[in-house]
Amino acid sequence: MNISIQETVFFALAAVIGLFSILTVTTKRLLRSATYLLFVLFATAGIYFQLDYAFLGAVQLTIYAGGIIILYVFSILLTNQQADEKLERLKNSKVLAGAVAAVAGAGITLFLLLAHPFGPSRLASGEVPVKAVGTALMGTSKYQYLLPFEVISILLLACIIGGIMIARKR
Amino acid sequence: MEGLHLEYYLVVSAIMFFAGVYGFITRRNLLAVLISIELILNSVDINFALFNRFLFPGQLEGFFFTLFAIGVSACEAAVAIAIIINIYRNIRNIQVKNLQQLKD
Amino acid sequence: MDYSNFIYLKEELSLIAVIVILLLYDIFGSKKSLNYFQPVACLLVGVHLLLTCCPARAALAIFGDTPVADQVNAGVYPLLSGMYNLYPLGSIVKSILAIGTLIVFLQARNWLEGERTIIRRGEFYLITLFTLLGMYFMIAAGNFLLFYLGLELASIPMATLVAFDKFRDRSAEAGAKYILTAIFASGLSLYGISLIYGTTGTLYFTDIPAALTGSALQVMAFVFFFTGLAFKLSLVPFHQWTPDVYEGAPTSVTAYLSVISKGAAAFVLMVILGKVFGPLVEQWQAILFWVIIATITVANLFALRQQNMKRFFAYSSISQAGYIMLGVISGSTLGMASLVYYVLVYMFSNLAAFGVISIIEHRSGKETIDDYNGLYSTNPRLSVVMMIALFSLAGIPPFAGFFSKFFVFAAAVEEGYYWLVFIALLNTVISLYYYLRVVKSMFINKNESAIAGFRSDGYTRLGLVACSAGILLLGLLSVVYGEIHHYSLGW
Amino acid sequence: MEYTLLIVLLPLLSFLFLGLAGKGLKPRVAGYIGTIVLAIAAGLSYITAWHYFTTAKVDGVFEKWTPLNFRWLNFTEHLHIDLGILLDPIAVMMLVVITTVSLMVHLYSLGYMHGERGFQRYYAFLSLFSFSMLGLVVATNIFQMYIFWELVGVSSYLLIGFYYTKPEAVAASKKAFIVTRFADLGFLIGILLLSFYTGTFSFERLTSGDTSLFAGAEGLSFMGCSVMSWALALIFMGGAGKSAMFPLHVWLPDAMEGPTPVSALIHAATMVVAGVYLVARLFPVYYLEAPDVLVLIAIVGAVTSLYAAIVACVQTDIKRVLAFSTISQIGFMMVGLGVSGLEGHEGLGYMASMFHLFTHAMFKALLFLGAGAIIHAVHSNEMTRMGGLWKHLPITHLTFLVACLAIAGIPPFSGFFSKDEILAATFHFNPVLGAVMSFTAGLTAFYMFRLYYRIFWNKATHHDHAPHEAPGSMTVPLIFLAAVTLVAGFIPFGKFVTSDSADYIIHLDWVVATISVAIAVIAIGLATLFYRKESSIPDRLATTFRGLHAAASQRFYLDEVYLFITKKIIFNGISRPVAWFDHHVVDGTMNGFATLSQRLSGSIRGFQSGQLQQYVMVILLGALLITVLVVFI
Amino acid sequence: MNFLSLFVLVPVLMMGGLFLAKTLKQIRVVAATGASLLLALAVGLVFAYLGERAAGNTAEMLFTAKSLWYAPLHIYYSVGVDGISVAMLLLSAIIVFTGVFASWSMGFLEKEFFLWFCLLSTGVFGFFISIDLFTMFMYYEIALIPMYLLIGVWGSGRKEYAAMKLTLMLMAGSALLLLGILGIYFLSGESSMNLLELARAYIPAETQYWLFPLVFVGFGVLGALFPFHTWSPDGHASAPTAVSMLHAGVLMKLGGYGCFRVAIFLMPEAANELAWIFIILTGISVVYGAYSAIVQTDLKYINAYSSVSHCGLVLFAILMLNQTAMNGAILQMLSHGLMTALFFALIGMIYGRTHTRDIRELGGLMKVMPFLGVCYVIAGLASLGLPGLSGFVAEMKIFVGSFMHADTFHRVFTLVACTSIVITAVYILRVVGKILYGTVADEHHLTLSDANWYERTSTIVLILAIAGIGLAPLWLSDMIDGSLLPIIQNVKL
Repeated sequence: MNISIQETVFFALAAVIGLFSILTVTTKRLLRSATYLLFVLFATAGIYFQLDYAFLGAVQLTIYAGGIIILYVFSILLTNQQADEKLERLKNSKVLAGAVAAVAGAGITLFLLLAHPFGPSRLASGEVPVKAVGTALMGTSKYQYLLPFEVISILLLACIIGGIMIARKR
Repeated sequence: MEGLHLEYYLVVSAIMFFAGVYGFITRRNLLAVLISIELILNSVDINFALFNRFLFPGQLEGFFFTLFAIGVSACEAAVAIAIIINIYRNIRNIQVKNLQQLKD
Repeated sequence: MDYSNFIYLKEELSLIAVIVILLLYDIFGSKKSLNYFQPVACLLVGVHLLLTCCPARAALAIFGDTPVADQVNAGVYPLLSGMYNLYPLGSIVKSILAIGTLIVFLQARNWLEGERTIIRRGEFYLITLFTLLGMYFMIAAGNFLLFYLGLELASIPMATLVAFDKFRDRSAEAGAKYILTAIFASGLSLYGISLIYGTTGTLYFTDIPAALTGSALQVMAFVFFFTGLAFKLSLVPFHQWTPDVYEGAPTSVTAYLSVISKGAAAFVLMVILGKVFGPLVEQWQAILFWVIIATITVANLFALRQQNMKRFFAYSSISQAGYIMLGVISGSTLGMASLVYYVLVYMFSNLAAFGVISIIEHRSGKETIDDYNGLYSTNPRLSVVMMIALFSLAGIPPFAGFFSKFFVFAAAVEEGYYWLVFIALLNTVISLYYYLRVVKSMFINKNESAIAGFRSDGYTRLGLVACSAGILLLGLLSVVYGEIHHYSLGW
Repeated sequence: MEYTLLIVLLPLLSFLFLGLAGKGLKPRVAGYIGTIVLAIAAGLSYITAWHYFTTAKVDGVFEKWTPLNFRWLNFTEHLHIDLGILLDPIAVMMLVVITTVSLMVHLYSLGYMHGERGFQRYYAFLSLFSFSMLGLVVATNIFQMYIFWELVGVSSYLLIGFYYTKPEAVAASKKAFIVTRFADLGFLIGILLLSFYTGTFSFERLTSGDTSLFAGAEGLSFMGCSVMSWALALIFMGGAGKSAMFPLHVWLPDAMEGPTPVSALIHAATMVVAGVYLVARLFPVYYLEAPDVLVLIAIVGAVTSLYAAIVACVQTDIKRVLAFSTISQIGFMMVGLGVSGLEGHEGLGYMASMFHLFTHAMFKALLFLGAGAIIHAVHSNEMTRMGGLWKHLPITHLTFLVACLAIAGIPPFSGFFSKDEILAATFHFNPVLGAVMSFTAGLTAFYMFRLYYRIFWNKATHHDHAPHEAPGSMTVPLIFLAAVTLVAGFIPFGKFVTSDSADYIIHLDWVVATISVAIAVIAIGLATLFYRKESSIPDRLATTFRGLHAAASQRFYLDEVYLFITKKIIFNGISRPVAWFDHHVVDGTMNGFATLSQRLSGSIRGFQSGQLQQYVMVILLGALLITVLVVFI
Repeated sequence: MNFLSLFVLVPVLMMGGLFLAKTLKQIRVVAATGASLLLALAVGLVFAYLGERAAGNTAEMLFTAKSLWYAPLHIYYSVGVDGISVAMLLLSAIIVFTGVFASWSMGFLEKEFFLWFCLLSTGVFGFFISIDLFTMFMYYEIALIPMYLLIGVWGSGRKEYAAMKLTLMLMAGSALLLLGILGIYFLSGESSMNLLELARAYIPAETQYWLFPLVFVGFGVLGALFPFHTWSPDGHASAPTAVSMLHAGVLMKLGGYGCFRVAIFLMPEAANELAWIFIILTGISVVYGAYSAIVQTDLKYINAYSSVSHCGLVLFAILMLNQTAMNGAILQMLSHGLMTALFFALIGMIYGRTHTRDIRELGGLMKVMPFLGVCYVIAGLASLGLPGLSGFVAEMKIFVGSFMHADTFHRVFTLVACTSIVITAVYILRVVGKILYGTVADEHHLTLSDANWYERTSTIVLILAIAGIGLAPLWLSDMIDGSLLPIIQNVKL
């Protein structure tokens, strides 16, 4: 049994993701839930790093961990007078139904995923150069993403306008 | 990374996905529901990156999809939180059970 | 870097221009000048429409006799290396959606000029146009990424529209329900897309079919992906958000949601099913078969006992989606033409109905079917508009709905779906029952305290007249269908 | 001979004119118009008769003339309804009978119906009837006959119901129509069968003796009888309905609710003999194709005539007595036809039957018109309200007596000759049947004289106003008909109307004649004994034969049977359940669908719970379910 | 512009005129003018048609015209008439004409009433001039839907229930029909919606076996085919006079005509093979309707069930698949149309005066309103098949024709159907006896007036038509016969 460093890292990340994913959705305290989510996101970033997608990992850290989680924490604090209010106890039936649905879904998905003969792994290590990322975002030929880039900027604009419209007091 | 198969990662992402699903279905607080959704989206992001890296490293399609998806999920979170906060302002409560005026 | 291709994105570009102008106007316009926001918005959308105008042949004249024009005429012309598809039917659908949006804008006045919403007036038009732009991209997408972004652009801002009356609990609740369900559905859909990517190695529409083997995982991926669009189309069992959201949302938004959003999704679904999932045709036809039956039947059963008009129309629109799917399932040229035509007709009919509901809701605050009792005695014209809309929805000649129904049925029958059409036809009888219920309350039921008569404003009337004209003429003037059919692609 | 068309057409024109413009006319004028038109028609008939009987005989056989025949409606190339005029001895005879009696009735009604509401309508209907009846007798084909048959039925319906405010009259008219309609159903089916196998409606072709026509039906049988027997029996059923044969006679006594002249015209002299005429018309077909049906006809005729005679003995309404007498006499005619052969002397029954038809029309019309005069005088139909009228109504009395003697078969009155021939033919055919008929003849004499005595003699009833003789318009027809009755017996009928259209020399069968006269005289004697003066014998007899008497006065409960069939079986037994079925089962099923949908709709209501998370779960499960179904199935 | 298209155009123009009309008088003028114009057109068409035929034109359809409408599905707007459609058009025109007069004084919402009425007429006329399956179907549905409002708004009694039931059942029928039409279009391999072209095409027999029932039942629902007739009694009973007239008089004929023109004409093999099933059903209709009518107490119900019986006879005869019976069926359509219209008109007039249709509350009306009484008797006599009136001709053709069928089965059912004439007599005379004769049931009725001029107009026109057919049926029957030939030839294969 020869476990490489990569494997150790992976299993550590997998354990963190698995554990905290479940804790995120089961903990009774909302703020903890957000914190656990943060751990999951960190671990996800870790996976990206492990896959040599450092740029992706960085984005994950900044946008998710840095941006979204803060947003969550603020809104949790904003909406709860007692910041750490316990979540209401659930009816067992509800939990059971959710669990069954989730487990069934996971079961089916995993069954199909694992049964599927994915082609041979063509894993090649090597960092994705940021320049290539930049070029791809500004290009119009195949596998270049200028148009989506523009579209997501419009999407962001729209969401900003919409979000402000809803969130502002008037 | 020879010892690590694609499937390992896929299992992780699937667990994350369905943990999110479970959370979505069972959580009582809208924000908690939203947090669960982040898990779902995140697991999808992992999937894209994985497939790209393991199976189709030639092009960066999955990579970019992940990139854009992260942006989109930020948008979604922002708008959803805005709406939730609006609800909070209206009824001082963001429990899911309060969203049952409309039914039948 | 060759950006010349962008010139052909005329629909999107002109719409963006409209958005930008309106945005600037909204930001910098004086308070007084903002009173003209609606006319300006309508005008701009109108100009946009004219510029990109629907009769594809005329539009093609813009291209002159360039190679692009020829290729577009011949079918699909991929731009930006396949990221974006230019094809005449897509342009037609975009124009149809723009027409619908214009009508929604015309009808929105009553509601928007109200005290509480007037300050957010600009946002309504802007966000609506954003979502419209999202649909444009969905329609034109040649790549799942662009498609996904278009889908999100069409649905996330939509949530803010649903929650537009943000101080009204129901609107807020509807908004929350909408966005959460939408995100969940898009999450599922995204998971599906990821698996498609994982099993085919590409996100470009043109490349996928070759790699589709029909393996179990691909089927699951397809189903998950399908869920996202089915959610937008509100097909059973992905429909449950629909009545709640339709009821809660402001009526104009409901109208927009039920028609434009749905129409775009239906068309895109057909395009993707045909273009991308062609090799899985047996699977998706089997899926659609049962989904259609479930959709039409369940929606009709629910619609039977609705009291609230908007909720009622929500169920009605669910079942209409089922009929639209008949065009999809056929997967033929006829089916696609019929689908687009159906969407067009359905748009006019539903917008007419919602226009009436909207104005009545605004003037009297009443929105249950019983409130409509005796409407004809006080507001004959509105009642008549409502009636022809209902008849059109029910598929009664000489209104356009008859023709559109006939064509989708024909499309399905052509492919041998006799039982499916049979069940759908039986369901039309049920649907006729509930449509007639409304007609009955307006024309037959007596009411001492009927909604008082009123005159609606010019814009609303213009909107209603346009809808009525559409309902009356679309069927009789075969040129519309002919044109659509001419550009319809079959697989 | 085209002018014969006028005979038929004139009454029609008169009907249309009176029907449309009658309201504007003075009643008297309307009456005159009707009468004059009929007079012209009668005149034309006499001319026709004279013309026909003098010129139509070729080689000792009367030819059939068809002065007019045009196609009215096509069925197939070969099968079509024609309208036309067929003249042969019986048709011509009928023309004469009908126009004569009708003219008399028209004339008579001028007085009898004077001052009645709807006088114009009355004449219009009379004209309609005359038209229909004339059209019937000159029919060239069986379908034309059916057409006019129906029209006759309707005219009868209208005339019986003339006093439409009287519930009895309305009920009677309805009953008459429906019973005959039921019989006509048989007639129609008979026609369908007959035409199906022969491919023609034409009388000329059917009666030409050409058996190849019936080849199609050869060997086909149903329930032991040949198809042709069925067809002809069904056609006879139609005739039996119209001619009030047992058991389809029930409508006729009730039909007396109509005005008395109408009874004279329709329910005594003309329409009711249409059945006899029908059988006579098709006689060769019956004789050649279905002799068994002829036996049936004879038996039905005998039963009817016996039955009616018995019932007539106990009726107290004078018109009812006459009605049953009519039924009985038509029975005689039927028997005559049933026992007849086709050729030469075999055809005695046929000839006699036609002869009896002729004479009976005259004296029965006379009886009815006389009865009308009596009713006119005492304003009642009941014998109990009469008695001793001979001195008040001398002319009526005498003419009535003549008619009674005629019907009783006393020579030299006309009835004697005709009835005697029938009896002779019957005895020749079957002595038992002959005996029955002779007994019936005796009964006839008995009840007729019972009637006669109770009206004119017996105990006089007190009247507020002394009854007085009817006006001239009424007495002239009486006298005329009495005169005809007196002399008609001496008409050499065999020269004109026979089964084979050849001459038939009448030989009086002295044995039969003597017996029948003797029976008649005895019967009259008994009647004289019982009823000449007030006597207790009838009452004692009635108590002795209580059961029989009661049954007879209730007409052997046949009306009750009919009531049972219509009310209990058809109305309550079929129609109500059918209506119930329609309402609860058929309609209920349709409503059930609606209820079911509503229920279903209600039961799935909870599904739309308003819970966001449930919606999402459904989405997820939906997607999973679809996946599982598609992937694993 | 084709001459025939005027039949559709005139009602449409009438609708325009009505839309502009302001006063009641103008509305009436428009309605009456339009209806008269239609009647004149129809009469003109009869002469034109006979003239063409006399001139030796042997085309299957005359006055044809077609223009492409929906190319992808080969849908043409194509019109043309043969003797049968001419007859039906004449019938429709008469009924529309009389219907206008029968609804002369609706009392409220006249404009709307006539608008719907005209829409209904458009559908009816359009149906009869069409020889394209699609347009035929379209007109068929156009004719159905106005019924809902006409009954719902202007009706009486359980009008809402009745209107809904009627509409839904008929629409369910038309749903089957639509499927059948699409099946015919796609499976004939002809790529045509044109009836004549489809008739020449060969639809595979096994396909016919399931298409035929769809189409036949689809149209049969409107033709009151047992057990799909239950919309008819309630519908007729609740409808206003003119609507009952038009519905029973013309609309139900659409069913018969459709069965005949589409089901039998296009699918002869299935017609031959499957006729027996429907013969049983229609045979039941005939007798069942008649028996049901006996116990009804509402005048309109009686006539509605009578219509079930008579219309059953129409379908029955059509299924006999021989010329005589089919000819009878067409004549029966005409005859039933006219006399039912007359009945409903009269019932409407009686109801308008006495405010009851319950025969137990009526009596002696002959004395009070002799004109209506006489007309009612005539209608009744026509209904029970009195010679000289139209019913007789039709029924005799049917019975003789049906009886000529070679199969014993058919003949036996013919006899069963024949019995209906007796039952008909029973219920007709029952009604006549109860309501017209006898003493006046309600002394208030004594003061009631007889028919006024417009009522007289409509009844007299109808009676003239009934008597006209009854007295001189030959030309009509010949006109129909000529057009039946192609159909018969198709059926005989």
